Amino acid sequence: MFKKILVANRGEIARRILHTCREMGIGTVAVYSDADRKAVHVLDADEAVHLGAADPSESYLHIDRIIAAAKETGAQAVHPGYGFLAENGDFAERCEREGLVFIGPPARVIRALGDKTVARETMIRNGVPVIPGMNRPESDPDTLAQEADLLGYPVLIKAAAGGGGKGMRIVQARDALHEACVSAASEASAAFGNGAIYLEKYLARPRHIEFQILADGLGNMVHLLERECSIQRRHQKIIEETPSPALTPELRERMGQAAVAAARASGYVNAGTVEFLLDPDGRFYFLEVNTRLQVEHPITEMVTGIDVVRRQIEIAAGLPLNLTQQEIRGRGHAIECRIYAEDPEQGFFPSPGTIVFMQEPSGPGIRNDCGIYAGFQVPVEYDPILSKLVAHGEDRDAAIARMLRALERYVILGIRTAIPFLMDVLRSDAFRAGETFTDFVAAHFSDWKPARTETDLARLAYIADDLGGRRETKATGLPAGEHPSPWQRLGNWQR
Amino acid sequence: MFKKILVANRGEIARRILHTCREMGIGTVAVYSDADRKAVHVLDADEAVHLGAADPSESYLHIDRIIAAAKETGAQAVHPGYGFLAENGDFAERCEREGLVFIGPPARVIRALGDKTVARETMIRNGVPVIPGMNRPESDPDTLAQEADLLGYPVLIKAAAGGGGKGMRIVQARDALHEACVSAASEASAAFGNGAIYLEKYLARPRHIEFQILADGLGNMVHLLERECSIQRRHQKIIEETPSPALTPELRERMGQAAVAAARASGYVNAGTVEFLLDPDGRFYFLEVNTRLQVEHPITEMVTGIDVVRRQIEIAAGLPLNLTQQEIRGRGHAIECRIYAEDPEQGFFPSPGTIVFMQEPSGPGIRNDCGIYAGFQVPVEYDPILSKLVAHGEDRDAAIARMLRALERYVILGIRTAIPFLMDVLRSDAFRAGETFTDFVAAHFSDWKPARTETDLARLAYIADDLGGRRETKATGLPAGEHPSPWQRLGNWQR
Amino acid sequence: MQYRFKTDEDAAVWTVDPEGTDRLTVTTGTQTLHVRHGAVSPHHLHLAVDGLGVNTFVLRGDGEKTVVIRGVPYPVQDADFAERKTKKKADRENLPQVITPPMPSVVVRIPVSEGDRVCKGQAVIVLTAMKMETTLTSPFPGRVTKVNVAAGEKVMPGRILVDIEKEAETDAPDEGR
Amino acid sequence: MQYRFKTDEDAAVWTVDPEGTDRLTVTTGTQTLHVRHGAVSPHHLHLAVDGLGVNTFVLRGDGEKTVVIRGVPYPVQDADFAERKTKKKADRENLPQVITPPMPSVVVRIPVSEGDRVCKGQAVIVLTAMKMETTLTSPFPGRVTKVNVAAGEKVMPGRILVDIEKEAETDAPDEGR
Repeated sequence: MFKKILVANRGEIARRILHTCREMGIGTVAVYSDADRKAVHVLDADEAVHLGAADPSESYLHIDRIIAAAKETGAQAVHPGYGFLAENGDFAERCEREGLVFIGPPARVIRALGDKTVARETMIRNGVPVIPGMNRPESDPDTLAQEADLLGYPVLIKAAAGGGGKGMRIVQARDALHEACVSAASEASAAFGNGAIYLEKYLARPRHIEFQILADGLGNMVHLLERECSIQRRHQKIIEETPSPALTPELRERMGQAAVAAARASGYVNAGTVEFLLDPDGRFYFLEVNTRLQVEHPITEMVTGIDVVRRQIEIAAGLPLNLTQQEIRGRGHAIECRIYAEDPEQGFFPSPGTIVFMQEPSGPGIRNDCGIYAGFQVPVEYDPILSKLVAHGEDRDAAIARMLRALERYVILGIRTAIPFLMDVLRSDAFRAGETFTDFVAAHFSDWKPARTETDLARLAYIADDLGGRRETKATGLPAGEHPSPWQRLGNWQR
Repeated sequence: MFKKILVANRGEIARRILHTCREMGIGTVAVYSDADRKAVHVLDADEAVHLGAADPSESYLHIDRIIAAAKETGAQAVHPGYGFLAENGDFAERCEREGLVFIGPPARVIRALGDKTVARETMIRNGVPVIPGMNRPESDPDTLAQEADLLGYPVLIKAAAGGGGKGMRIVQARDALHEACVSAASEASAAFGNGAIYLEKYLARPRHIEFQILADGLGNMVHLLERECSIQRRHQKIIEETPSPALTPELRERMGQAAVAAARASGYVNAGTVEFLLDPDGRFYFLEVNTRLQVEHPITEMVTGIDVVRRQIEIAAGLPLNLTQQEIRGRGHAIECRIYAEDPEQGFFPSPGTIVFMQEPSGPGIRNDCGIYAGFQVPVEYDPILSKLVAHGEDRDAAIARMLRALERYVILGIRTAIPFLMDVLRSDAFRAGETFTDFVAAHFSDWKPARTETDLARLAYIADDLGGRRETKATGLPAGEHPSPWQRLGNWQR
Repeated sequence: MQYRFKTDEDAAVWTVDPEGTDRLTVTTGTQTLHVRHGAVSPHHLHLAVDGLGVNTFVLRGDGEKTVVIRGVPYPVQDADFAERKTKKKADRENLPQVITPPMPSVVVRIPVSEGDRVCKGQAVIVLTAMKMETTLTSPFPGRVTKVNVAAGEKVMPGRILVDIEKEAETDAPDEGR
Repeated sequence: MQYRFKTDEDAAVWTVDPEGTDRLTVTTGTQTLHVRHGAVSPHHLHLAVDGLGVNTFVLRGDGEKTVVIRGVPYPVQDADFAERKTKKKADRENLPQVITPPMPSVVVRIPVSEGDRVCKGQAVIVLTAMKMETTLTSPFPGRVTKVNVAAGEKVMPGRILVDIEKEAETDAPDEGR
């Protein structure tokens, strides 16, 4: 087993990986940028190496500096987390070349699955159902128009190098196709330095269903059941659950086999996720493989009892996967809510700033993978994920009830989060009925505002706080209003 | 289902019960004493009724006031938690008479199992193995001496109305018997108002193994596997785990059947625990039935995935137990550490006071049922339990590693806790080898002190804190030293 | 004592009678509320209103507090203060509008230079926060007299990033009057 | 600057050179340590000592701090202060010993009354804390001149619960000399 691992990431996911390393008796190295000198991953690691300026290109994306940090500290392996360099084939290759174990699949697998049209072709060859569409990029307008006619409108334009919804367009009719292709290619080119696009049949109201895969390099491969991630805003997941309310045991069996087939087809090693779209008629289509630890892996851990990060490390260290598909059984129901720094009343616009106060929920069936603390300044440079709240219950209703109670008790003052929005989603009839499709937020929650039914209580709190404030002023000689705590003044960047 | 439940308890267990009530959509009523005006259970409940002075006899043991609080608020049922009135047959009967549902077994069951000699007789009649000994109390010295000869020394003197180690004496040889009987009877008389004693064979180095029982009033009964609770100090459990490292599947099967037989013999309804002693040769003996929710129930919940409190409420509401023994499977390993306000370097002497700062551990596989918060004054009147930290892992080693990491991150300033002691126990070879007998602490940890190997780091922290303190003084005009926080001055009783 | 709270239309006037350090009686005009209150921590107040308990979490601002109750944030404003502030805000909106970020951000690009003429609606600065980009535009036709920031700089709301001198609207008639 | 820390035998003298607000160099006599330090919250300091990170939690007392590191509390005392304190403590121990609780407690019973004669070791007050009872006894033979508390009262360390006037030890020779 490794003696020391460098975690090339930040915040909640770095902390989560550090926890498992420590439990395995493995030494840990964190890396950090100027903005993260007091971030949780720096506090939790045995050693921490400063990379550079806050901008990701100067820190968490700077391959040379991360490699140097690993060599300097004697780390034997690198865990990339998700985002940043996690699906960067060059980084994986560089690690391999420098004698560092990259905790993830080999560079060639990352690359093969990173190109969407290549991945589609591989799946078709191996009998995995894909969305009807093109298997290579195309730029000729006439060819594109012919393909669209064959598929039937609506069609979806996608970028071959795509991700995050960039270069994606839904086209409803032939006369809009040309303009949309030009615009999508231009956006893809700006985002990925690669303007290649292709067409797929557009599926209306699908569900997003994915399977967690574990594979060692010795031919052992299992899936750890599905996750449904249909509740999204800005093409980004915010609520995930397992099991999916849409899967029958028979469909789960078939999709699980397809997921394993997809992973086998690409020669997959380590943990990965095979994503599908499921249409209302129960047909499913391969979407892509995420060649990394997924944000939402905790719900799988709670339902299967398996520590995915521990397995990743064991596989990377060459240990065989001592799990059979028959041993893997889901128990109960788990839901994850992503807690982002964002304002759900302002189109989910990011809300960086200083955490003035925080109260974390805890108790039976609650897990909170948390990357912040009171006093921490949430940097403006990185993804706005603050924490992931996970609730596990005996069944879906119990898990929903538990999550609602936990959200109600989760208090973060100083920045906005989507907690009130998440509560309304979980309380909605559509969610409770399991009618979770990727258009869920648009269909049920466009222009959402919270129902503010407790204004009177809020005013009473205002008054009671005033009275308490005066009492405190007398006692301490401090001015009324926000209490200055020393650690609120320690940072370099204040609101 | 009930619309409203009164929780007749305080601290962590009241909070834990309130959580499940809220998840079930049931309204909640807390009760509190003068010392608990700002206790967590008051903060967590929908309503809170003041009972009286801090002394338990004026508050949490005052049956009339608790019944009045239930009637006044319209509660339909009462959950007694553990301790206080949980095993008081009169209270259960009074609830029944006043039209309140007592969430626990019927009064007659509580009473029958509360008398140890009656319980022993019941078990013998029903084929449950008991420790060799007497089945009725005795006061005649000659009869006692004859019984002791029959059993063979060492023998154990026990109080018929016993509990908490009171009236208990180990006698190694005949010449010490008479004196010990007199003294035990006198102690039992003072403690329980009942000086009846009897003799049992004394078992050397047993393990404490107990089985969680669930029974509805309709004849359905299951056990939720075992818990091993051998690690004790002052006859009180501090570390519990499941599964027991000593049980083979075959022994588990036999003991589980005996536990269910014991519960059936007493006509048991609701959740209860059948306690056994297991000797080094694999023979087990009935000890007693705890007719209530057990402190250590969370490890059972983590390993079986079943919410014991939810089941208690459902059973009390007359719902059938829709569980079969075959469905109940343990997964992974769970350990609980009780966090008491006590000083392990001073013979575990209680350490009440104000919590100045607290950092709770969280993350994968960690549950903390916590009854305190920063700023709370731990009252001197009640049991010193502050919280229960539970770790779940794929196997025993993983659970131990996870617990150690969590204990290391669990910081409570202002009072002493046994955290450093618990860490040393978990790290010890004997514990890791599963050599957990009830004499564990005496055998391995008498006169324990922590190895203080990081004095230099502590001094550096002293210096760094001084320097920071000076920096803060300049900025705020506050004196150096302890930062006055307004809420530290809100209490009525300061150190 | 009296409180005037800002409402959507006007102000709600509440009469408050404190009793000791932990009790209040409040008359809102439509009802009378009996409140027990206690500070659990500097931001956490527990209230019991006519016997029903609730936890509230208070963030203090300038004449405004945000109170979080059961997960939902409520802005509560003192009406007198709010009036002054609204006036100030209105002033700002009527007077030369300024180029300032809506939230803490980082400057990505500044597509104009000092001396440039700009039209109304022309992009003058591109900001990013947490991987989302937003573009600030000129509120009127004018001339860039000063660029106060550089690409890569962190900027806070209120800071004026670019000074623009208003010029006669020759390109298009001003429809705002 | 210099620090003198109390040790079991004497004092450890450390020389401290602060650099800026977040760095220290410390010479302990046997080694030189390079430390980066930062306050995460008022009680939580993160240190990096020669590159190795550690979280420390500090509770400030009077001339003493308790520092918790990896779950273990370390009392750290300023030697000068400790000397003064020890002297005071020694004074107190030599002078009339007092009946005071070892920890916050509640008085259960007071088996003596004002005017009673008591022997050395005789129980004068029974206290309870968190369901554990403890008995305080008279440190010498004497007469109870005043009982300062009543049963049921909460008492703190330092408070003198019962005043006892020392009397000649007629019952037994004083073996303490």
